[in-house]
Amino acid sequence: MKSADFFQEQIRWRPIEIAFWIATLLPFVVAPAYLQLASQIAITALFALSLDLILGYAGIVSLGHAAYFGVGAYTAGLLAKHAWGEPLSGLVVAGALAGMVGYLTSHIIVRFRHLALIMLTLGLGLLLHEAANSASALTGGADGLQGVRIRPLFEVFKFDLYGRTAYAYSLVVLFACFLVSRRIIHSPFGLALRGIRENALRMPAIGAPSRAHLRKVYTIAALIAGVAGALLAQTTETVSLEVLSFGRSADVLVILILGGAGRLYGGLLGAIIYMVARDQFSGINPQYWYFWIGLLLVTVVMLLPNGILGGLAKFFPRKT
Amino acid sequence: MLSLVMLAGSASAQQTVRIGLIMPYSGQFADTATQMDNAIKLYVKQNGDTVAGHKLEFIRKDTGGIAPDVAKRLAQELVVRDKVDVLAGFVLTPNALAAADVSAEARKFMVVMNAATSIITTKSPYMARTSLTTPQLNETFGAWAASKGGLKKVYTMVSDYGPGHDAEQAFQRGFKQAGGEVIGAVRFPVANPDFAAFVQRAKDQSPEGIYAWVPGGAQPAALGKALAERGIDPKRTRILGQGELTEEEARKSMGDTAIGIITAYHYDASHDSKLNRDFVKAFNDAYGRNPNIYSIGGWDGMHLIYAVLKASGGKTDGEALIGAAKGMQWESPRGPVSIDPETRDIVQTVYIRRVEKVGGELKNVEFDKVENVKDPVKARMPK
Amino acid sequence: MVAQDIDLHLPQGVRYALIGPNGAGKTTLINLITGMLRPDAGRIALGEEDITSLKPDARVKRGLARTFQINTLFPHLTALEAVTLAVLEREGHSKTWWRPLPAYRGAIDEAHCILRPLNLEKAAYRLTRELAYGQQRLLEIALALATRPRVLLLDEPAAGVPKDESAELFEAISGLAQDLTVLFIEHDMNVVFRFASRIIVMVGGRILVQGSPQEIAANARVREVYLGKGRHG
Amino acid sequence: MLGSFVGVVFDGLAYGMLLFLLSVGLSVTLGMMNFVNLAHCSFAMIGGYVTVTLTNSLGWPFLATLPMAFLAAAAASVVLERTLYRRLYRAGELDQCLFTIGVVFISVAVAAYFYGTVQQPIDTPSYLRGSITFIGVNFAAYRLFLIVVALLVTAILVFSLEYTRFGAQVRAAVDNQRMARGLGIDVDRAFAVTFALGGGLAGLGGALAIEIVGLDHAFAFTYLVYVLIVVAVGGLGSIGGSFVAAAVLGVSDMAGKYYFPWLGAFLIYLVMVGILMWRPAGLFGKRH
Repeated sequence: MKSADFFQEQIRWRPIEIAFWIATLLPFVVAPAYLQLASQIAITALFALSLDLILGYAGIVSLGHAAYFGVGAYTAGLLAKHAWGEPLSGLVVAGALAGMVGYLTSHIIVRFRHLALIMLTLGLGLLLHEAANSASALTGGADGLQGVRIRPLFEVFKFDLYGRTAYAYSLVVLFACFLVSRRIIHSPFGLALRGIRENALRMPAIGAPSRAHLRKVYTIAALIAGVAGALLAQTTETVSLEVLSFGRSADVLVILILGGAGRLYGGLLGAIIYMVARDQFSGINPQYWYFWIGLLLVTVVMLLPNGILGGLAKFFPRKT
Repeated sequence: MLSLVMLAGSASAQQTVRIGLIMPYSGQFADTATQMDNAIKLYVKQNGDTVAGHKLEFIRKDTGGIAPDVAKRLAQELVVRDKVDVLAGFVLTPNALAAADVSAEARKFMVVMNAATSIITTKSPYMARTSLTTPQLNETFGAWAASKGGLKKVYTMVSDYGPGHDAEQAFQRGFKQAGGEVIGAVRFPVANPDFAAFVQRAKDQSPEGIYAWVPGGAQPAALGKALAERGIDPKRTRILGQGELTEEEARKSMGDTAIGIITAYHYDASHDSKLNRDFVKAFNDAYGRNPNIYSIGGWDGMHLIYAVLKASGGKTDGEALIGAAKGMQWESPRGPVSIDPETRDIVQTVYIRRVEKVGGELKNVEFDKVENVKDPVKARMPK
Repeated sequence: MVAQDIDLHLPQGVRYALIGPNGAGKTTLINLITGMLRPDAGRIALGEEDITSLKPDARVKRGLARTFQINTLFPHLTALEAVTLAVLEREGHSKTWWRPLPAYRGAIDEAHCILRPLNLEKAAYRLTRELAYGQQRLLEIALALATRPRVLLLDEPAAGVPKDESAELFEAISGLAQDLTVLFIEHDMNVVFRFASRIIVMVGGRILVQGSPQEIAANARVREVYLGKGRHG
Repeated sequence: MLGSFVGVVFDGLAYGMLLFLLSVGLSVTLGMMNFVNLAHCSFAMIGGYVTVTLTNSLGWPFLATLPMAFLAAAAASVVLERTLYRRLYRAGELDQCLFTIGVVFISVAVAAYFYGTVQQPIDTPSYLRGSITFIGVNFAAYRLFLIVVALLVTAILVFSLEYTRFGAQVRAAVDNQRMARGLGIDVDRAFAVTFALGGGLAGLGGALAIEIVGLDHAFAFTYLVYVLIVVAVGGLGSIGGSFVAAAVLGVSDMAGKYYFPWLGAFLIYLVMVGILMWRPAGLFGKRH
């Protein structure tokens, strides 16, 4: 096999990938009454994808990733309330601002590892959450941001009760960001990230500026997380402190590990399984649904180490 | 046992009226949902599940806590997928505000059974509230404290988030308008595992009275103990608060140190009326615990739903139901209540109570009251 | 003191062996040269340029590469991917995140060319984790070579490699470009005397003596401290 | 004003001791055994509910329930360690996280099912209520009691781990499993005991916490953040580190809320971020 073909082989779109993306169109036909849920799953999948870039591909464990999700949500919300309600431009501004906050904090983050890193991301996230609560004049505090009105997409497609526009919009943005992430993973930069994750000590010895790489991927991940936050604010016209909460950071971490970190589709699969399971369990048993979610998590770890995709890879080893 | 959820069956829409209940069944606020749901089930058990020819069917949805994005989606699903005729429940303000948009857009009758921020009912013309508003209680209480309460100088301390701010502003407004002076104010963080520092700060100002607002749950008991530990005797330095401060669990944990604390509330299980005694007895028989404000909010919410269904003569659309709700009056276990025709908010009596030991048990004894209190915030709004 | 008043000059193209008992400070010296450790005093120069204050990755960019005594490789990358990564870093392509890897045919082919002389070609597509220990030692060298060094520091390249394979390893090393300065730490004396053109002896953190293999073999102090009396493994 | 300063420092110290009792167990399991047990506060909940059940329904005196809380939580942690956790020692950190978060979900649901979602009242004995006035400052009796218990526990822990043969065995087993087995140390027993110790202390902490911060079914979630902060700031595996970190965090949190209340919520996180940036391995952390 010629050497370049090896890399070509890795980039090729596998049939299962194509099937997956076609399947994401099914809800329009098969489950029209579940489009709002599908839209929130797509948003959570995008948020998990952004975490996968830093956790799965660069080895940064974060317990405060909701900070950037929240910055994106509040930016989009405040923009729609005070300036203009056009969604796409709101998305761009929200992503840019979240990316900037990500770039600034990355200078602190990349200098630490292990428990110190995890607790710093947790600390930064909680500080931002408190800041949003005390700036209640701007953010609406615990009652949430009121008066967020989003214009229809392209002035045509209204964000209505049925969630058609919401799901289409979220899905397209998810797919676009997925393509960017896929391109990153299979680029020289992506290979460098995998190098850092595999052995951070070796990278300087081959002349790699590890910290510069980590700062860049952290900024990109913050930007995508901000876009996900903006999507939620726009499709639901609601923003509350919860978008910055420790709970949301913990949820997305659970979702990514459940799906399997470092496999690009881990976050997407994790989001689908976790949120559908939660929706069904809480529908059947509103008071104790989280017992079954706990059981699901425990079982997955026992049967499928490294998450669902990690476990499946054991059964269908990919030919290298 | 928990009534099994009836999935959208084939029964034609006319006979069945579907009521979607959105509450925080799980998470930090789970107990408020438990108490509200208990009252709803009890009301249905006592009054049957058929009203004016309509069979009632309940669909319960859990928001898991403060989650407006989830609450809005659940409301949309209830309207689009489950074809509900009524949206009800709503313990938390952010969730109520999010669902209000759905009630307005889908023109569905919505009953808020607790969330207490004033502006909620302005968010949908099809919404009525059967619980309270924070200013309704606290502005009235502030005015009472400065007049009949005989207090001139007060120090306020509240939780640093939406409801806490509303309570602080409302109490201070009422107190100042009645001639009182607020000599100091502090806001403690919402997640505040320990109050000692703040109580010490208040004690150093040695005010005549301390007004405190904390969310229900663990904090009232913790604040009460911190007050006792700092040696603040409610009989000398008057301690004032909204009813949560001395609700049942808080009184049990504080013990005798709670005696003398004065609170304002719209309902208490020990309220002296036959209607309430029967309600409390039935509630205890069914659930082994006393009802609280979440229960009375749920109970009166169900009463309103039954009444409007009867009054609207079989029609179940939003206009008909809210039309019937406006101006409705009835005798609730808490006392006389009515729905204000303009604001669709509840008008009720505010009781002033003091914690006393009655027959070996600590109770909130109602010793004064202000009747027919409307929500002052919306009353001031230009029509 | 681990290493002190070291004055070392490595002219271009010479093959140096650095020998000395365990704990003589050999690895520390390499760590000092490559910037892994900060010297308390003194100056390190590569050609005319003073690189004393440069960070390790900057020194690599200027042509100073090293291998590690204990394999520090990329377990889940294939040999080809690892060497390609080193080449791309050298060319500064690792900053681009928008072009797919196959577009960098030049770098990939160069990686292949680095693997071939170290007879790692057949292992190119296998995960590093699955390679034989000897192959992993060769991959360490391949990674260092990928940075196109002017000076190559090999920290016990044949450590843990069975006797027959280590000769093959050193064949590959001696086959390296002639203008490349190489310094390797080694304990096996007949390998040292066969491959090194000059030898440096370090004891107790100091350089005892340096010279041609013949001079070192004849040197009484070296024999007394190191070769003669208790021979160290 | 001096009086209130002493009062604030005292309250802070007491609150710190509470955090210490809740987190020292996690510092032991996370630090010495490198096992990410996010379900640590579930054991604290077990201790809390045991005390509530014994005092409220069976009428036990409060003090008598404390050892029971310790033993129940210790037993539960041994059972969990012997059956499930043991299989995860070689699993990745992320899998350990996911598994233990799953355990937290289950424990919260079980607590809600059996004890409901209501705040558990606890009536501590009268001699622990109220306060004692000394040099013009009143010291809450319960908080004095907390500090005493914490000091006692620290002494016992440090003594048993540092100065007894069994303690040495546990530390050896935890430090290098293979070597310890080579020396004939029963490593499984050492791990089980370490886990029991960690879980038991959490149980004791949970029981003592009810009086100050209350207990409900979601306790395992709400206090996980504070416990992680203390462990990270104190330094992994260091009992002394947890003690000092808990004291520092407790006092700075209390003083912050007293002297600049508007900064209240931020302070504990600012202190944590500050210390971690200055010493990433924590105040007494061994491993960097």
